[in-house]
Amino acid sequence: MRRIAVTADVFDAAHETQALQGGRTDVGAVVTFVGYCRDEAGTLTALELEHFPGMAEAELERIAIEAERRWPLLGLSMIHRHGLIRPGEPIVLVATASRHRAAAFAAAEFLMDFMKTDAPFWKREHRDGSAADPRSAEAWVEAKPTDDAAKARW
Amino acid sequence: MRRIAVTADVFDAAHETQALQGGRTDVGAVVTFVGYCRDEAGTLTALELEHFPGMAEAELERIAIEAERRWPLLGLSMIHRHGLIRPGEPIVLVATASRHRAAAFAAAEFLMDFMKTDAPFWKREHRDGSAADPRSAEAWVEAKPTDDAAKARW
Amino acid sequence: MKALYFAWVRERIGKGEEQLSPPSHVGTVGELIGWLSGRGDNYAYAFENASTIRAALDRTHARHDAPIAGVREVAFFPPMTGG
Amino acid sequence: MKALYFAWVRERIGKGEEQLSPPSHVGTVGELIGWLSGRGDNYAYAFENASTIRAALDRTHARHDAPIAGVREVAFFPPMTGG
Repeated sequence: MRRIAVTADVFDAAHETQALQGGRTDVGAVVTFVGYCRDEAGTLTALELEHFPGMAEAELERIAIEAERRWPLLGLSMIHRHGLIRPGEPIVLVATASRHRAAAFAAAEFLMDFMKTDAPFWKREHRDGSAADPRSAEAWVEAKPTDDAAKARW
Repeated sequence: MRRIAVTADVFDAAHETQALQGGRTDVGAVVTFVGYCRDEAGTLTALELEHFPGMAEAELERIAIEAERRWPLLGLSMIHRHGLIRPGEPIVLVATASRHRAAAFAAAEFLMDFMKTDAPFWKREHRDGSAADPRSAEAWVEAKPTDDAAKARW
Repeated sequence: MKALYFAWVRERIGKGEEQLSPPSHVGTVGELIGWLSGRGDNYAYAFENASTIRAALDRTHARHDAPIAGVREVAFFPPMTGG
Repeated sequence: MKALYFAWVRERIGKGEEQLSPPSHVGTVGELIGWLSGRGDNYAYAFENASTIRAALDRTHARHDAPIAGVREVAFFPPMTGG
């Protein structure tokens, strides 16, 4: 099972995990990662996620297929939201199912590392202090060198 | 938040994850691992988990404290079941919350690796073929060298 | 050829998409960036640090030395920050 | 001193717990295993591969060279297979 979704809606992490394992007796391990919007000590009011429709889904699928090639997965889910996301809300989910835990953990980390660097999404921060010009260029989140380093592990 | 539980009851993974993040705006990443009972291609009818009451909880807590010392965690849960567990049912859950994904992933793998080798639980397999003597010594699962290797990484 | 711009590349150029007809000597992604940069201050600003700009050809990541012959859609955007 | 046995150690010995009063020259976990092994075929069978047997003293993992003086509870069991 491979589930890829790019959506503006809040998703239900429990439902996604359940879809991977529910009723199966060959799955021994499910790893679920959920990334949430933080409020950065109260200074961030929202994240705005821009994406490249069409390519976003295609890129997630390419990353998923590469993970399936590298590890013996029994299922995986990748969900990425776009639009306005409030602190405390989920942004992204990755879930992997396998017979054993090593493959499920490795594949989940791989999916997240590549999603960060290769999937066409861009974050802009809405902060209280910049309310006068919430769409200023300074509000775009800069890519982190640590994300490239995380990808280079694989 | 540190939640440790040793229980005979089926647990709700979604509830445990929710307890770590629900309502918080400082959590950026939650990693959840759930280990399930496999039926081994239909040959296994159940796993029976024996444990050392008292020491099991104490050992899980020692492992949790060590993870909290190594990574900046905002919460963690460790649940391990004992008793009779049927294929498809969850056996163990580990969940970690942190600001960033690297710490949450590393801590979750660390908790699982040490839980496997240090927590006093022993698995016995109930198989169709050994129904005449389901309590035979041969039914005890042997410890895997790969589990010691996984622990030695840390 | 259709061009798409995202995030601050889109904001600096001032539009999200347009049709491009680059001259025939523009053969690669990098050369297309160079040609676009000469079309006005907004383009020059968007591509001022050309090496940081990412490109996709027909929705697949492409390096700056990738040929653009036969490509229907090119996209330019900053390094990605999703996840 | 209370002794607890788990999994196949318990099954081979034939009981889950008992009170032990080892002689004073038995000073370590390893010496206790040796002394128990001489108490009957069931103990000898349980401890036949002594190096694989794990021990806990008052609910904390202990090596075979750990002293048992002052310990209230000792537990013997196979390598753990939870998780």
